[in-house]
Amino acid sequence: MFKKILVFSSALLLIAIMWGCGKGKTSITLAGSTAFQPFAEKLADQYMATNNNVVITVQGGGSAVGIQSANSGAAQIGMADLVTLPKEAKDLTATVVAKDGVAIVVNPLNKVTDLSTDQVRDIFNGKITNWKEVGGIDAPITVVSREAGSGTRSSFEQIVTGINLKKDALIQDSNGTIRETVANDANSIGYVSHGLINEKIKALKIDDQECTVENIVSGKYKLVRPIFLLVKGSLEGETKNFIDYILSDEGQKTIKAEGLLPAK
Amino acid sequence: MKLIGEKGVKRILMLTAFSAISALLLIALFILNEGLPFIFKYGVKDFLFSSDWNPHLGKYGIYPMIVASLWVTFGALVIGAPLGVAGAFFLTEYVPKSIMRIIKPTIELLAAIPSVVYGFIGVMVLAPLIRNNFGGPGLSLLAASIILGIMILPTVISISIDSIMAVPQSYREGSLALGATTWQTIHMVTVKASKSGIIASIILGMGRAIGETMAVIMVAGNSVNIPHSPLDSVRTLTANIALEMSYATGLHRQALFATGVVLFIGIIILNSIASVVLRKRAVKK
Amino acid sequence: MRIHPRYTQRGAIAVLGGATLLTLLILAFIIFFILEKGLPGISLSFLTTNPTDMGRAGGIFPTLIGTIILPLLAIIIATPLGIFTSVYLSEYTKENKATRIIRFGTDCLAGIPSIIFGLFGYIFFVVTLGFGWSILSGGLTLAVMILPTIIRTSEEAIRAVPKSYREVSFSLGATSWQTVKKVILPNALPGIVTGIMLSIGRAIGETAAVIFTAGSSLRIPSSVFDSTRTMAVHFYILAREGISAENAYATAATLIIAVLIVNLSAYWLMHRFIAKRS
Amino acid sequence: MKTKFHIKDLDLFFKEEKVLKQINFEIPANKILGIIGPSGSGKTTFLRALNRMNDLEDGTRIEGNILLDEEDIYKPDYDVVALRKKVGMVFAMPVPLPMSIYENVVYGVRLSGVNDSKLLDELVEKSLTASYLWDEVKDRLKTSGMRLSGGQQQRLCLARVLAMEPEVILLDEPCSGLDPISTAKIEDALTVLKKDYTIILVTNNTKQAARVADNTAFFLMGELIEIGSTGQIFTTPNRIETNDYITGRFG
Repeated sequence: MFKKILVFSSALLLIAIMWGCGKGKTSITLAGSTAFQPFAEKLADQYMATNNNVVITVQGGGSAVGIQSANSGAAQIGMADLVTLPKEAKDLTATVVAKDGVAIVVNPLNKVTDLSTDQVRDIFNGKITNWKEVGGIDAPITVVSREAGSGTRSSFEQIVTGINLKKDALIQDSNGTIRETVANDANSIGYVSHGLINEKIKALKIDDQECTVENIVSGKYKLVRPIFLLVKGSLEGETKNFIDYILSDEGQKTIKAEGLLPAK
Repeated sequence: MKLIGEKGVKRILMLTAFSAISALLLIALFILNEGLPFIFKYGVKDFLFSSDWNPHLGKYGIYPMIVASLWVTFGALVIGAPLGVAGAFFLTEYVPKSIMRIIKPTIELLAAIPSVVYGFIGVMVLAPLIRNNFGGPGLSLLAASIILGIMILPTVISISIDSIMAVPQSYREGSLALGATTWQTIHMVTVKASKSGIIASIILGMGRAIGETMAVIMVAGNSVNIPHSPLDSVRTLTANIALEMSYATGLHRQALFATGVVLFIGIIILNSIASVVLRKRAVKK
Repeated sequence: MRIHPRYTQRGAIAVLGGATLLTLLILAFIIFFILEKGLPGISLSFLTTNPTDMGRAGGIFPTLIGTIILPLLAIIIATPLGIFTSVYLSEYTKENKATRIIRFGTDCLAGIPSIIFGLFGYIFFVVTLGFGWSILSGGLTLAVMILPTIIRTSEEAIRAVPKSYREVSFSLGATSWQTVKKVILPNALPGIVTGIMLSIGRAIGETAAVIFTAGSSLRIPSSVFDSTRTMAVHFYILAREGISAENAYATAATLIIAVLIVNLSAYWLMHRFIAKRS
Repeated sequence: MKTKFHIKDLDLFFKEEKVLKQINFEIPANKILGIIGPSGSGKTTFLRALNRMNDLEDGTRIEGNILLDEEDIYKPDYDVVALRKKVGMVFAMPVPLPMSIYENVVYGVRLSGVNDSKLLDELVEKSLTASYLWDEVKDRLKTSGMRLSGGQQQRLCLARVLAMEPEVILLDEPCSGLDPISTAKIEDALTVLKKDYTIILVTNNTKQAARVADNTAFFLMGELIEIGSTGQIFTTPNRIETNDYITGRFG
């Protein structure tokens, strides 16, 4: 019995290792930002449909992994949604391929529909703690923020300025979980990628500007963050071709259709 | 196996044991190597006992997270261990074997549900329940303890069931024959005979509770706060590592690994306490 | 004060039964929750087609492959290692400081968060050994991650085999290995299988360690050096980036149905094996 | 008469405690030696020293020699596995392994690499017949050995030893848990078997020793008090302790 299992498993292992080996195609690996990963996958599929000599693989892992793996060569292209790149990225050529609007969101049951930048700052700093102070019902405000270092949070803090997040703010580490948290708590406020707004959450007008694609493109809506692709050394070969494709009209159209904003 | 001979078998077994253990050792070294230098550079006292965690200002104090980790683990064990062990005894001693054979794999199924799924259930069901009934933000120490308590159930139940089943039937018969009720048999005979396995199940469950990240991140709220009530939002050591690792570079990243070192040492201390306490109680009995 | 045994018996049944009922209710709720949200999204085409449109549409075929192949590789590596280690520790060495330290160390490693295993795997297998994000890196990382559970449960199971069986076997002229093979392992089988099932569960449900090592490519892998995405990772990405809750839960529901089938059939096989032996 | 075992100056320690003290005697072949003595007198420990089962207990150590056919079984490169095949053992509690009756009987033989099913079949019948069990189980050899009654289980354990065709059979209080009928069957089997085997029987039941043993040894507190023919020990013991024990005054 045990001998059989042993033989069986070693055979399986062998087959697994033998099973296919490389096919002489150029291979590009992207890794990093989980926020951009699905978009990169879609772009890669489109690109491969017309360029069948290239195989593009997309991995997640977060922006830090994007920078590390572009540096170590584990990936040819790193993806990062940071506002300012850290010094680890100094040898990398950075290209902004898309932008993302950051929407400040509340529960749909909330009466409040717009806030000023100052009010947002005071709420996140803990100076305003009740919705009635900004025209809502008498209920304590639950602040939900992203984790330290996150691209969305950095851009939020950079644009609202003067943020010193209050200690008991809830922290979530992805767009999806922030959306769930806000959707399930009538008194909460948070911020997410504007592409994620749906019927479960309500985006607020900030300084009377609505978070719409038009307003973001025209520059009226200020909460915007860039998405970088990072390449070690200079852009060349298939890597350059792929990034060029993303920046082309067709690529940018896909980005816009899926809820991000074009780079230019 | 005849070809290899008894000595050869022993050597092969020793080799596998050695390689398994060195793989585990490698992990331990990896964590220490990445994290220890930071702790000494930043200062042990500041790192462990300061409450100020503000990576972009270069402040790395993890005291609130140490407190939170202890509370969350404790809470998970208080919820999960009694439920699990009681369930294991009930299923083995009172429920027909044929039914248990279906229940057990189903319980083990729960070990395979991704922790993210538990996290979403926590956010969507448990947190509103807590918020509406007890107040607070909902995402809290209590929510994390409950979710973790549930997550360790499969480990505790399954391994306990096995060790209870391994108690020879003759022990039970001996006790029952002396006029003991099933319950008296359980707490005077079966518990004692299956203790080592039950302890192992709780320790492995505790390991899972301490080590769990994704679900905790989603339901604990993650504010860097020393909790004053079970309804406060907290951040555990594991949550801290996984929460910020995806954007962390440089010193920040090292600080997260240093958090891992503290966690590792914490686990060693908790396990030592557990084994000492349990051994002492065993001797008394 | 002494309470009559009849009442303690009733009390015990009430408390133990209540605890069991509560446990089962919680478990049933979780399964129901996932199935209720996920079942409507499952169809034959969902299982057999590739995801399209970032996972918002299409199926989960590549993640089915990944979910099978990755935990399988991990189990194939970790099971013999784990069982042999526990056999060595319990049958071939005397109980001493070294075995106690090893047991203690294994217990401690069971508590290390999976993200650390993931980062270790990333630096060691993906970058240093140059395996890249691949099934191989992921399988090895998961194997190391589940090793403590397998070692510990196997050891418990082996220790629970009555000492008299060993004595009888030795007295009949068996060598240590023959005793292990013919008497100890078959009798420890149920416990060992529990450990393996829990480990398979952990490997299937793992996300952090998998994303860092096996990656999350959506293409069907053609060798162990290719990256793959498991259903758990797929759920993780769909749900956390808020792409498609519907497909996320359909994935989770598929996952638990698949695991249920695996668990039940593994136990069925095990009981058949035991029944055949005795 | 041929000597099977020769025990010379045997001391046995468990950790720091001296369990057996200066044992010296010879065990003749093809006879039944009964070993009697109160609980804790070291008789089981002595028995387990003869096939080195004590090796399995941590902290056991011996001084002196035990010679089997004039060869020291404790010399460093001695093949313990071969020793245990030559010196079979039946334990106090019947322990059938959790497998079929058939597999229980052939367990030891299979370990030696015998797999010819015809040979095994013959062996099973022969061994079970010799242990007076064949008629009771011949129709259900494939059922679990654990389903047998206690007395049947113990005879199965005896058959299991016989199947290996050892030279010596050690029995450690084999009838302690059995009814008189099963006991009688085992005793009958033993008297027949001594033609071919050297049998050493540890028993708490002095009457059993008187019934079946050719020679009887009396152990007390780790020492061999007296050894002689069964008739002599039970009628005219030389030592007062022996007399007290067999007449039931202590122990």
